[in-house]
Amino acid sequence: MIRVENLHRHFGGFRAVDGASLEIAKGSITGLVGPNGAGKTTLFNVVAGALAPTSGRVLMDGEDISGLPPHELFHKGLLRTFQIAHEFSSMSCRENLMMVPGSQSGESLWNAIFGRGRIAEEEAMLLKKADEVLDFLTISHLKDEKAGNLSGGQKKLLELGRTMMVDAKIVFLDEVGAGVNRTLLNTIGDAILRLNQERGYTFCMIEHDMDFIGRLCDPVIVMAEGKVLAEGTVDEIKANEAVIEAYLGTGLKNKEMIGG
Amino acid sequence: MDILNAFVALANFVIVPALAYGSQLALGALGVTLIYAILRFSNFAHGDTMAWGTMCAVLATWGLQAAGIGLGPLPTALLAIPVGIAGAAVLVLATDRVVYRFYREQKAKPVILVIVSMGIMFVYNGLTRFVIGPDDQNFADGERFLISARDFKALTGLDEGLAIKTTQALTVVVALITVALLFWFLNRTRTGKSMRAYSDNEDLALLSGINPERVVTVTWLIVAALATIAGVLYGLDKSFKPFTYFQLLLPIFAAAIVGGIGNPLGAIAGGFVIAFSEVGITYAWKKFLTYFLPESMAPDGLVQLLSTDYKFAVSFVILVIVLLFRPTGLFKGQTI
Amino acid sequence: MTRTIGLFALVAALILGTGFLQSWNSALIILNMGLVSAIMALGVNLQWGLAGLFNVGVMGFVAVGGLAVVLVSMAPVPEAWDAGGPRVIGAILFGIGVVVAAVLAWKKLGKGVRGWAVAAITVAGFFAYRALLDPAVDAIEAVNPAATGYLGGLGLPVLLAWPIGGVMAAGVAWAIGKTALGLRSDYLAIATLGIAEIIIAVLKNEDWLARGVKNVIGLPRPVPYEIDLQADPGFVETAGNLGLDATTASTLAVKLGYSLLFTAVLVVLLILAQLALKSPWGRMMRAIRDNETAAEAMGKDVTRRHLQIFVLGCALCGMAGAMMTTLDGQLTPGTYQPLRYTFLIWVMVIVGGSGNNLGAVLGGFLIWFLWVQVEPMGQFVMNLVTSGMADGSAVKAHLQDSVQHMRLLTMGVILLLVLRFAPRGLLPEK
Amino acid sequence: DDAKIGVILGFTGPIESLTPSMAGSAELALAEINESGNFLENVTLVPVRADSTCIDSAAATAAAERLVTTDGVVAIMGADCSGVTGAVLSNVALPNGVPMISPSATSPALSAAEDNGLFFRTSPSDARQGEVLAGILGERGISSVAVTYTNNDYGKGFADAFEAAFKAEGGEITLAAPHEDGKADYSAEVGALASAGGDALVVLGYSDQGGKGMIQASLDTGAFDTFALGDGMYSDALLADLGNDIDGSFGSVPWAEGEGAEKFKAVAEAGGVNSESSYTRESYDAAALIALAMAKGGEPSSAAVAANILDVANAPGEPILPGELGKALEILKNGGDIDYVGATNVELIGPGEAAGTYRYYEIKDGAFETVSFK
Amino acid sequence: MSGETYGDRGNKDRSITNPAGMGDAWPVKPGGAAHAAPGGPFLIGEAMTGGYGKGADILHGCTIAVERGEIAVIVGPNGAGKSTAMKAVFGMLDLRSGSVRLDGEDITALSPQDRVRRGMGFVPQVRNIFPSMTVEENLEMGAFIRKDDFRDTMEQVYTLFPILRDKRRQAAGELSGGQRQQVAVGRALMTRPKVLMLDEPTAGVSPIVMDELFDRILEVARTGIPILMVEQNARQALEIADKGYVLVQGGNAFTGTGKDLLADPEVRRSFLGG
Ligand SMILES: Nc1ncnc2c1ncn2[C@@H]1O[C@H](COP(=O)(O)OP(=O)(O)OP(=O)(O)O)[C@@H](O)[C@H]1O
Ligand SMILES: Nc1ncnc2c1ncn2[C@@H]1O[C@H](COP(=O)(O)OP(=O)(O)OP(=O)(O)O)[C@@H](O)[C@H]1O
Ligand SMILES: [Mg+2]
Ligand SMILES: [Mg+2]
Repeated sequence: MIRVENLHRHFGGFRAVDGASLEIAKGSITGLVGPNGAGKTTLFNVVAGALAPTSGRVLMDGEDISGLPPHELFHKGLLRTFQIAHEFSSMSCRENLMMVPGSQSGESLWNAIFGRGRIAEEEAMLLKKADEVLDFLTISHLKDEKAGNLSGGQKKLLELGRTMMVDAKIVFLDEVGAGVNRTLLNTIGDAILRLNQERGYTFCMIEHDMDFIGRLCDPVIVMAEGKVLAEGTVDEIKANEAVIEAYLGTGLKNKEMIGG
Repeated sequence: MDILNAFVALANFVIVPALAYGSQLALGALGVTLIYAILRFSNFAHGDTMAWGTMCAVLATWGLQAAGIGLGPLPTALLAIPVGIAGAAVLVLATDRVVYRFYREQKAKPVILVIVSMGIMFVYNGLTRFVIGPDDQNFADGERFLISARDFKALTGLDEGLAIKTTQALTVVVALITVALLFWFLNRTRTGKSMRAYSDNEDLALLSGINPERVVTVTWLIVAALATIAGVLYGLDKSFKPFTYFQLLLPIFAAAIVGGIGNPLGAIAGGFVIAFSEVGITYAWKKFLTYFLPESMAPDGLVQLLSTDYKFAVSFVILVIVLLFRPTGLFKGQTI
Repeated sequence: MTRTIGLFALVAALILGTGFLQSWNSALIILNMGLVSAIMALGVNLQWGLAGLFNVGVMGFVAVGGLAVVLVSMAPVPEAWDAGGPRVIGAILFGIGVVVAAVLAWKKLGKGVRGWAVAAITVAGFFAYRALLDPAVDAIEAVNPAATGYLGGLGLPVLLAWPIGGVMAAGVAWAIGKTALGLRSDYLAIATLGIAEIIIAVLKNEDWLARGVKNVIGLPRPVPYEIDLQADPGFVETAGNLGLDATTASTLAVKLGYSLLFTAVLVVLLILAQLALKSPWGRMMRAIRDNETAAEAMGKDVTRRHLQIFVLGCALCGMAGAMMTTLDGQLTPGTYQPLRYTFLIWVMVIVGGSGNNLGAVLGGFLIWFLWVQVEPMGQFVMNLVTSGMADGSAVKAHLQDSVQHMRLLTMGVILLLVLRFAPRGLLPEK
Repeated sequence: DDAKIGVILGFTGPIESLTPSMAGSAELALAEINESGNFLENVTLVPVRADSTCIDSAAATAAAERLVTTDGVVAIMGADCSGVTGAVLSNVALPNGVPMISPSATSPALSAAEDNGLFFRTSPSDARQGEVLAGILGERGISSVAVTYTNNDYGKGFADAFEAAFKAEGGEITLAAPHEDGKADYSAEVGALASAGGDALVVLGYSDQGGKGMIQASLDTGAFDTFALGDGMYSDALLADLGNDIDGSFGSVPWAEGEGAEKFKAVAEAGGVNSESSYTRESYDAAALIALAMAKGGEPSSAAVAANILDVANAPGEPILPGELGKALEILKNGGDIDYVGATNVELIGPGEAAGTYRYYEIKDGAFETVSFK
Repeated sequence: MSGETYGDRGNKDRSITNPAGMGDAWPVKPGGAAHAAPGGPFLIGEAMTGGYGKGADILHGCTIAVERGEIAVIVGPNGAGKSTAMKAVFGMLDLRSGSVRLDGEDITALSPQDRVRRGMGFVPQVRNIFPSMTVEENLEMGAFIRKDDFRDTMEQVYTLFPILRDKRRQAAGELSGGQRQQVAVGRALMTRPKVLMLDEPTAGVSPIVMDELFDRILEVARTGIPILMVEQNARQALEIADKGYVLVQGGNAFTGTGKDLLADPEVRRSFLGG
């Protein structure tokens, strides 16, 4: 589905992504883990068009998409969420969802003023869909709430909901779990699994919570210092010496101190 | 000899004036940049703050002159600067108490402060004129020239003269000292560092025991000092007239931004960029080339890239070009 | 809603009050410029309230609209055209060609050479352009400089100048937007500030275009002249029947004519703006304003949309500029000052309530009313203050002398008060 | 009864420093009339000030509209800058039939403006002065000059006229560069002018504005030491500030050949107005003319002013100087004829503008010294 | 919401405004004084009610406390008001009712600066470093209120977090997420606090750094400094906690020892993810 070939992205002299190559299979939920500063988010940004690659290529279904702006990638079915939630804070949750579909005829200024009839039809359909999605995410009671007033986890749900408004092919999730309550995270995990199974979405997700990764992802790719360090199933990764040393660690050293 | 003449002419008409003008802009831009970095908005009232501070200094200068106190060859106004600074400080601190603090406490977004500063600009505008009137005021005294064009010619025997005014030299020297002091203050002193901390992260500054109101007060004091120094030096070099100070605002903003707004070094660099582009691009090279080239190749026309009508336009075009290539200004990166 | 109606009623009352207390002519003149200001504020509000674009170059676009009036409605000057018209047109076309060539070179050529290539093209092109243009300009400006000295206009009806003013401003905005909206850290504000100055510099110094600082006066009107009305027996009779003398009736009639025209334009624009705001297009624009990065990731072409709304807003300013110049009856480039034509419009938008079209319109009326009326207000306050003082005291004399400066001061104080008590503006966005 | 006279000048804005003295002079004249006791029976002239802003046509129009329709002024002394003057004329004065006399709008274009006989000015159109100044240069044998003018209709129109006249005499203009008033720095202009060269710098600007800045910068850099000055540059403040540095410079200024100017100076000083500020003389004359025309017409009405201005301003009749307004009123009362000379040797020609006699002066030992009258 | 009242319109124009580093705390107005209130835990925020600015209340009578030498952990769903409660204890929020007591004194009316002077240290959840200042300057800022020589404290911090010594001249904003958290904790330690408050110190850090941080926190706690901590990695956190609070919608839902909470099936299901 997505193929990243020898990708580089440098900031000044610093090589945030330093020759990473990886592949995301269609229909998979691929995990992307690695130490802080490994270049995961940067890699996402390059693939999703927010940053231009310094060198290297990104292919989507065999087509070179490197350097395309995000809005064009969206129309190709590539969606992403953000490490820090990017809601449209002064708009209601419903509006947050309804604005998502591209090529709405009402987005042309001409139609907006002179084509009110057709727009009304489209809007009715969008509204229905948005309400369905809100239901699915268990936040339908918040549909008229301004998105800026949601709690952190709810914002993340909303982000996920946006990907459901259109038929995405592949969704990139950047740390949906960080700072999210574990119970809520389980709900999000369920949603991801359902999207994957029922709608055939492909996912690629960055995450530090190995339990969460373990529940959802296969395969898992480990990055370190801008390169791919290892790749495999969760269990393979957990057993990989290099990964343990760079990323997983061996647990608390001061265990004996617990309890005073 | 001719080559010397050529360069003296260039120095006289481009380099020296642009250096002085650049320093004046730089001093103004320093104030704008400081407010931008620490209080987070572009202060449209800065030109009028300069006018107010200068006005206080002018009044004090007259008093000193009347009392017969002077500095010999240096302008008496230098002695009056502290009075001007005090006057400006009182004004800006009072404004802060009455106006800005309210918005700070309400967590108003910076853009509201921008519009508020426009309101303040109107008020200062009226206040200054109310006290001293709208007229041109002359308060310069002391030795006008370090070296005049005539003396220079006599001294060197060249055809071209080079004039350096006391105020020009003073402006450049003061600007450099001021920026060095400011740099030292911000990077080395505890208060300076607390100001940078506040600019970096307001809430964390609070958590470190830094009193934000104190930071704000110190900022306004420095801004009042910078505005007054800039205003007095400008007024000595040219003349004091409230309306001109308002007009100065535009090139000052341009200087602050082209240098990288929020960065004191940028303010200095920006001032010189704007000044040199205004003076340099529209310079008619005829005289220079006539000296420089053999007689047969002497130019007929003025060899002027653009007429001086467009000098201000040129500086803005340069600004946009700089920003196209260096999106955060010449000195990018950290503010302050 | 009641707040909206209440505040508009207040403005209406202020204007009517002017009519009763001062004169109906004054009231109408405030109304007319209020209408024009409202359109400018509407344009700025589109950009700022809807898209978060900080355009500080309103003055430039207003001036371009004013230029359109001259170019459209003044009679052509045949001698000037003979002297150098075609050559000027040719030079301008050549200039545009040079810019296009430079842009193309930048886009097409490789990294190493393109900087030099563009520099070479622009420098050579610039000198060639000047060589083409200058003689023609000299020739044109030499044609009776005191009265003409310019090419004149097309001699078309002046009403045509309004839409054309909008289109011209839009064209300029497009060129600026293409450059400035591409700046990475978003330096639109300073770029527009500068471009506005450049536009004014061109208007002031290119005499062949619109007489520069020598001004073009006596622009045609879309309404009759007062003296013609005064000379028209039918009109005088009608006025008499209404109990008015011919002079007053004619001045009122003319101003009413403008009011009707301006109101028609404002109403149409306001309806269009409201329709657009309350559509998926408006929703998309608000989303872009709230969070560009996310909107971009949701498939919205942020740069293009920014350009679109920037051009639209500027077009409104241009149209308003054309209307204003028509109302003034003259184009005076020297009078364009940022304080009046940029900052004051901003004050209108913020005080009215950014993001709310009705708010911007309200702000336009209210601030314009204040801008005109703070002068008598300041005088009134000063008289009040000084009334207790002894005649001939130095303080009193000084205060009386300063009365004119109370105007700006009063304006500033009112602005600060409004922002203090209605910080999101009088009619905030919902 | 009060008869109100509008005084509409740019009290705020770019020429805010000139306008207080201008208004003061005009009000002096009105006060003189009122005090004389010879004016129309029971009529007191009351000045009403309004702000033209100099630059904002719309605001100026609104202010003028208020003067005319609310305050009911019968005539307007103003406006000042040519732009707003044109706007006030066509939008307010003309429709309402209110005459206006501008003391300072000198743009030649205003001569051609539609005015229905309502617009007058006490300052001559710059077209005339251009010729005068060119003539002076010719007299002095200066054949190559650089020109700088304030970038407005006054400066530009003046420069155009001067250039045409000077070239016609065979002179060479190396460069004509405008300067903007109230701007921060003039090094660029001076640099360009110096490079262009010339025996003198012709400065057509304002003495307390860019004009002074240009001279100052030229002196400082040694670019020029002789200046030919237009009327806007004539002021004591210039002498006070630049002292002996501009000795040998010279210029022209609209002036009465007789004691008019001296008289005005005395009157102004007694009244506490700075007589040397630009356009104070013209302002005084403008206000005086309005009052005298009213007296001549016998009623405080717009029509009376409009109809009689040319009559009182021009010969035949008894010449009237500043300070002699009472005398003039008396003559008029007795059915006599007057020829108002005033501070600027008023002579209204053509469509009602000053013909302008000019004083050719030279600066010697830090003082203006008359060379001749033109 | 309060932030909306004075909101800009999504403007990002850097030539006009500078949003970087803007705070969103609503600190207690300076000027209040502390008074004695003996007894009770070392630090307690009791029955706190309040919200941001003029906005609705976020906290509804919430109580959190920590004793000398203990680690107290606060867990709860997103938006429950955990961070808000921490800020309230630190005086960065105007309380409508309730009180905060430290070491036998009622400090409710004190400004945050004064609380720092009384020995409270706080590491916020987000924006907890000075990004453009170097690591060393960050630490110096931590010692801003100290008049004595703080070099040995800095030495201790460097010993605790050795990586910071290597990066001392680097701007803190250039560090990776985990390193930033270490700077943040180090800065708080520089005040030599009598009590340390940490808001989600491990969010977004890799497992290895998380373990490292927990280790350090244990070490600090065992030097006698009480620690009040918010955590979403609740199971690990509760394991090392002496006391646990579950906050829901601004109020206390469950309170107990760390072990109690871990053992409570209701708590596990609703808040710890089963
Ligand atoms: N705009 C930038 N300028 C300079 N350096 C950057 C920039 N963005 C990222 N970096 C650096 O690139 C490196 C990789 O950053 P990135 O955000 O991709 O890490 P990450 O793997 O997502 O880490 P984390 O797990 O903490 O989110 C970091 O060291 C960071 O400091
Ligand atoms: N600066 C602020 N201004 C106004 N409201 C705020 C502010 N910060 C947070 N809130 C609101 O307060 C409520 C509680 O937020 P808080 O940050 O305390 O939650 P939390 O329990 O820390 O959640 P999380 O686990 O996501 O960090 C939320 O509804 C949030 O929207
Ligand atoms: Mg990341
Ligand atoms: Mg939190």
